[in-house]
Amino acid sequence: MSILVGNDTRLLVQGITGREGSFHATQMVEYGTNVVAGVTPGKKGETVAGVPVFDTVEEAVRKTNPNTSIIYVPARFAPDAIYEAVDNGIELVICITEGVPVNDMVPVYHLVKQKGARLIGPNCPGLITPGEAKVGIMPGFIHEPGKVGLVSRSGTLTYEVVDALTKAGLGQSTAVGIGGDPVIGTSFVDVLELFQNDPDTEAIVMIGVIGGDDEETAATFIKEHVTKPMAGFIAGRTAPPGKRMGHAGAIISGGSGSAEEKIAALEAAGVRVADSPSKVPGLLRQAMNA
Amino acid sequence: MSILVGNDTRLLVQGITGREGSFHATQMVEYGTNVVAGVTPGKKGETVAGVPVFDTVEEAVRKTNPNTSIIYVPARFAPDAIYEAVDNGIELVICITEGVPVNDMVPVYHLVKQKGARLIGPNCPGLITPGEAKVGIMPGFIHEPGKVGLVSRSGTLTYEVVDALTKAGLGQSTAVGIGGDPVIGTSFVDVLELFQNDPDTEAIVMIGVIGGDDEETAATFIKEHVTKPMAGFIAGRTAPPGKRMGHAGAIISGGSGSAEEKIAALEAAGVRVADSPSKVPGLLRQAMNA
Amino acid sequence: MDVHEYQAAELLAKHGVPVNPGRVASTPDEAAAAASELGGTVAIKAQVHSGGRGKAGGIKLAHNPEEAKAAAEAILGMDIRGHTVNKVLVAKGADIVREFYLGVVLDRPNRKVLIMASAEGGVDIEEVARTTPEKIVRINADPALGFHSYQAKELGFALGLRADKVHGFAKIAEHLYTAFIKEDATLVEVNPLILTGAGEWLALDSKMSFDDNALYRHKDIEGLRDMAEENETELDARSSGISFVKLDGDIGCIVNGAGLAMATMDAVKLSGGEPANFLDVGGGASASQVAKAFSLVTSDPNVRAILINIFGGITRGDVVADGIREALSQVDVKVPIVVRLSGTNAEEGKKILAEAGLMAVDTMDEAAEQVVSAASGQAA
Amino acid sequence: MDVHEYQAAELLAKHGVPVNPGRVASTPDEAAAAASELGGTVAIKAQVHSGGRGKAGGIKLAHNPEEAKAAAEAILGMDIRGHTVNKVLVAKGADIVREFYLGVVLDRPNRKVLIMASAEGGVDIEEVARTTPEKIVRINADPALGFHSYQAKELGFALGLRADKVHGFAKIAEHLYTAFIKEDATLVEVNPLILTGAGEWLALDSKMSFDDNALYRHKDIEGLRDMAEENETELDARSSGISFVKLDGDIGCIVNGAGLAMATMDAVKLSGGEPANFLDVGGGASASQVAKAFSLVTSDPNVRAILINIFGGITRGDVVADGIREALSQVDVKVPIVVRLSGTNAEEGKKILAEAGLMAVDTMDEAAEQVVSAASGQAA
Repeated sequence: MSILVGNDTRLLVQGITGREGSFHATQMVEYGTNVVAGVTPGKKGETVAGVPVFDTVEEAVRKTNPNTSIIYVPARFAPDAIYEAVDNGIELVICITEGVPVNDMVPVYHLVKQKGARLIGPNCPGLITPGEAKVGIMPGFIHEPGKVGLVSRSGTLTYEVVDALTKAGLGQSTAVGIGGDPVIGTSFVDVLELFQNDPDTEAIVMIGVIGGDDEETAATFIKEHVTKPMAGFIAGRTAPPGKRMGHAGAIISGGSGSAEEKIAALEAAGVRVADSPSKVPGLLRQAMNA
Repeated sequence: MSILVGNDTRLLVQGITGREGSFHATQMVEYGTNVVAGVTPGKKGETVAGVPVFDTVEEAVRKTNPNTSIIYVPARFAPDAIYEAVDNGIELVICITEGVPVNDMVPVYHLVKQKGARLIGPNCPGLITPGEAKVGIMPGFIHEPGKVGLVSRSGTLTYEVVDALTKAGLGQSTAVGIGGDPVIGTSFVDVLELFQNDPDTEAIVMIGVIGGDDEETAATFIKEHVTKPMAGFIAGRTAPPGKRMGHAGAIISGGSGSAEEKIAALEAAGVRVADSPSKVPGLLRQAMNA
Repeated sequence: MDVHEYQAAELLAKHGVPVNPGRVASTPDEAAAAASELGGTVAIKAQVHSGGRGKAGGIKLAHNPEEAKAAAEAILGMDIRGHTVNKVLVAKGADIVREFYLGVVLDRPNRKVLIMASAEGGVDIEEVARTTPEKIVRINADPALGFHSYQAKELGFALGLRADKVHGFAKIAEHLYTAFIKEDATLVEVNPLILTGAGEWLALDSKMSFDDNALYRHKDIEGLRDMAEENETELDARSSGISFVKLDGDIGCIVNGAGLAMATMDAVKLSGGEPANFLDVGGGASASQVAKAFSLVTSDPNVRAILINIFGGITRGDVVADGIREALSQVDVKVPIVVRLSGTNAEEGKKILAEAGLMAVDTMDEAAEQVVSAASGQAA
Repeated sequence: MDVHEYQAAELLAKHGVPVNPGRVASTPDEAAAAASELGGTVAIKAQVHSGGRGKAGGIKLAHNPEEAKAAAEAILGMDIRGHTVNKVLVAKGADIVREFYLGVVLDRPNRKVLIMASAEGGVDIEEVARTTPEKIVRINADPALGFHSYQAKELGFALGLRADKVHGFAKIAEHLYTAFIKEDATLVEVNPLILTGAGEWLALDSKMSFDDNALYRHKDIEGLRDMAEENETELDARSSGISFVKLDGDIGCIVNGAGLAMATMDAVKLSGGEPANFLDVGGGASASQVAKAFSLVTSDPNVRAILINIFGGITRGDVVADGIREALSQVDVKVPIVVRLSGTNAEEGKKILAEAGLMAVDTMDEAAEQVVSAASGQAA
């Protein structure tokens, strides 16, 4: 077991013939992910890495029955692609695309909820259940199957921590990059709840960045609902207030959303917060042995 | 028992200080309906027929806990009033207002469903459970408590049939006017299902008019799900095609929606269809004794 | 409310739909001038609020200004299903390679807006719907979020369009949907939507109808109303809040409520008569309203008797009776009147009517029989 | 993207918000002319992308053109929180009876648009939010259907407005919401929104910020960008797809990924150094991208050492190493460079770097320590 993706995943790739889409579709197929179809309007009949391409999600769903979709289309088409996926009954949609206007995501977020589907992202690296399914853009080889669930708002920082975990002998059940935008489909709390309920996840790592208050909300949830050992890291302690640090979400404004506040909240909830990504595995082991 | 309204109804009147609203609020109070509050922005502190008036539905709900709302505001404000009611948790909303633009009603209809609420109307006379609650504009005195459920797309025609039923000694469990517009919140099928499941309703009368295919849809439902004896009437056998007969819904176009088709469909479903409103009670008695 | 083809085309062009260039002409000379301005072959098309123009000879091709003038001469003044042609559209001839149908309507059963398309364009779409419904592709717009781009593309692919044609088609479908919503239309239709020899999309014939209830927020569309196409009496009635539809019989009907008014017409027919009109006085039924109703009904020379059918609900019977009495003092009614009064304060109402020399009956069936007798010259 | 007060006011006026009349002036003489044109008392307001203008002396009243000139002289050229004042808004004096706050923002926790209002207007709203949050009324717009009229009225009643003032207030709230959505704003704020002695609503100070990701569909707003307010280096970086923020330290950072870039800055600090910048080269990290990053970092004279931290994911380590090597042949870098390379093809990358005379280390902590040492003059 694991969460969200695994051997049962039947993946659809939206935007599969684009530069990003075709590259990552190939990578995912090579990793062993069960990629059943791709969609690019007008490219029906082509194949990418052996995967058949369709004009519409409707046809792809009818012919190949995917349960998960990953989106690599340009930002201005991404909301439409998400609507297309969930309107056609896809239960789990991962939107890799970055640069999607925030106001576009507001109705998308609520429609996805209303349909009973789940969206991860946008502007995220995707997620991976090592050894079963890679649904994203992360380098697969740094991951090892194991018992640590990882959830992160950052991309490369996640790889950094995963790499450290793997090197420390701590494999992962599932690693989820939820994305750094102000409006994302799946929050820390959503993933923490899944890990808490997943029998194959024994410990949890959470990686946050400055801006917003998702980490604080997560801390409240952890205090009340998470019993598994946890370690974490928050990036951006040295970031100056009011400036956007790459992520649209990573702005500290009005004294809220600072790394200090997030770290304090998480520590108060029993999470061991490292001052460097390299120290996460050690703190997690401490928590697991405590 | 009965359906939708009765002794448990706690009624809010939206637009209570208007000419229509105040007149009908008074009528409803006199009938014995439990009218708990009214709303007209800016008229807080006033009373109508002893009913306290509030500025917003939010405040009226907080202070008087209504479960049903009836709307008498002008057409251009009616959709907003429906949103205000359902957003504030009202479960049953009756919109009397006529002349609401159809395209406005499309999102309203779906939001109401989504919220798990029920809308009756717009452009309807409302509904009544004789002896318990009158929630509408019908003349109360023509009704008698009894066992006949009545559902109708027309206003005065309903009174005509109710009057005939009462004079024939057939009292009513509940009489529901669903309204004649192209997009209405509650259809024949919805009400028929409620009557079929209502232990206090022993027979059902359905009154249709030309236009649309709600009667045909109802006939299909009746065939499959309604076991109680039924009689009906369809107005507009002499109406020429393509002309709007008062009701926005009453246009026959492209050969569909004619009275003949509706009558044939209902008769095929076992409904005894009268050629005059006055003959409905006789046919209903036949059906009840069959 | 309906508008003419050329008006619909102008509105759709504003929303980004590529429409065929054309000029409106009210005289044969104007048509000739338009044909010469546009150059080449043109189509001369009757502008009337009616279908079946082609079959009725209301559309003709002309290869030069002289032919255009002749065609316009033939079409102007023509009667098409009861509509007189006062204007023609002179439209540039198009190089038609394929014809499609594209329309936006309300999908009543689903309470959603429906976008429909068919590769069988240029013909009667209702005929296609009846005989080969599988040739029509239907997609519902999301009721809250609208018509998504992916749905417009889906429509194009479902028609079997080549990928390089789908984008242009989808854009037009999106524009039609936007026009439907923004203009509060009840129908937006392009038939045919064509692909030209140059591979371009072109809306060759546009149709729009509008929701009367929403015209208050579209003064510009209200301004497109062609008074020549409207029944003057019906417009006059509407301005008084009365719904009136002229029919061919001889029994004038004055009723409160649309459903009851239709039932009354049915009752007249059942009694062997023919209703002269549909008339719903609406909720109020004040004296002035009833007087107006009398004048509307009696303006029809065919009317030989009048049936007033009022079910007093909120409208009290005595008030209606007062209204009838007063109205009769204002309007000179020369034909027999049968009144049926029931419901609230019916007895009081009947007393007032009796004082005014009118007898009122209790039931609709009785009233219908009496009025039919009266119309055929027998005692009321 | 931020715009000036006067630009925000112009945009809001287009959406129907009643804004205070004003003129923009770049010189004291222009300010005097504007004051004389407007007549009476005027406010001279610094136009800078910064809060706290009032406290900094950036807003002055003037009772005649001479005073306006003097005020503009004092304000133009002023430095407000690091922003130089190049323009002033000369605004007509208003007869303030009551001051309100009205704003539209994204409510992140609820993923909805939030409309906020307070009867405590004219002051720092974040201060009100901290100290007396109950004085701010908050209503979420429906995510699909928008901000309903009833909600706007609810807001007005919740502020305790008299019924005759609610309608006007509600209209303005609806207009602000519409502006927020239609212009893809991230913030729309009027503070204060005033009631004048004549009982009229007037937006006295307007503020708007926009979503950079949505500017592609708002060329007009992109055109409002005040280049004088932008950090040239940051703009330059953005045009290459690089996120760059100038900081005060002496350790230049080049990193792939925003989160990792922040973590790298934190590591530098933890090792006793001070980062000179935040820099995310993005996903590609091609030679030209890396070269651009080098030139951005080295353009800062404070930089005494550079830390390159790349976690090879999709970006392969050998490609990045090639990029660094090529970049170094194009850009003359005079300070020590510490490279940390990990992940995909890290070993191959290190080999390439070694050939180019650069040593790469394995961990971020190690790299941070080395670069801090290098910057303080010790061996890298």
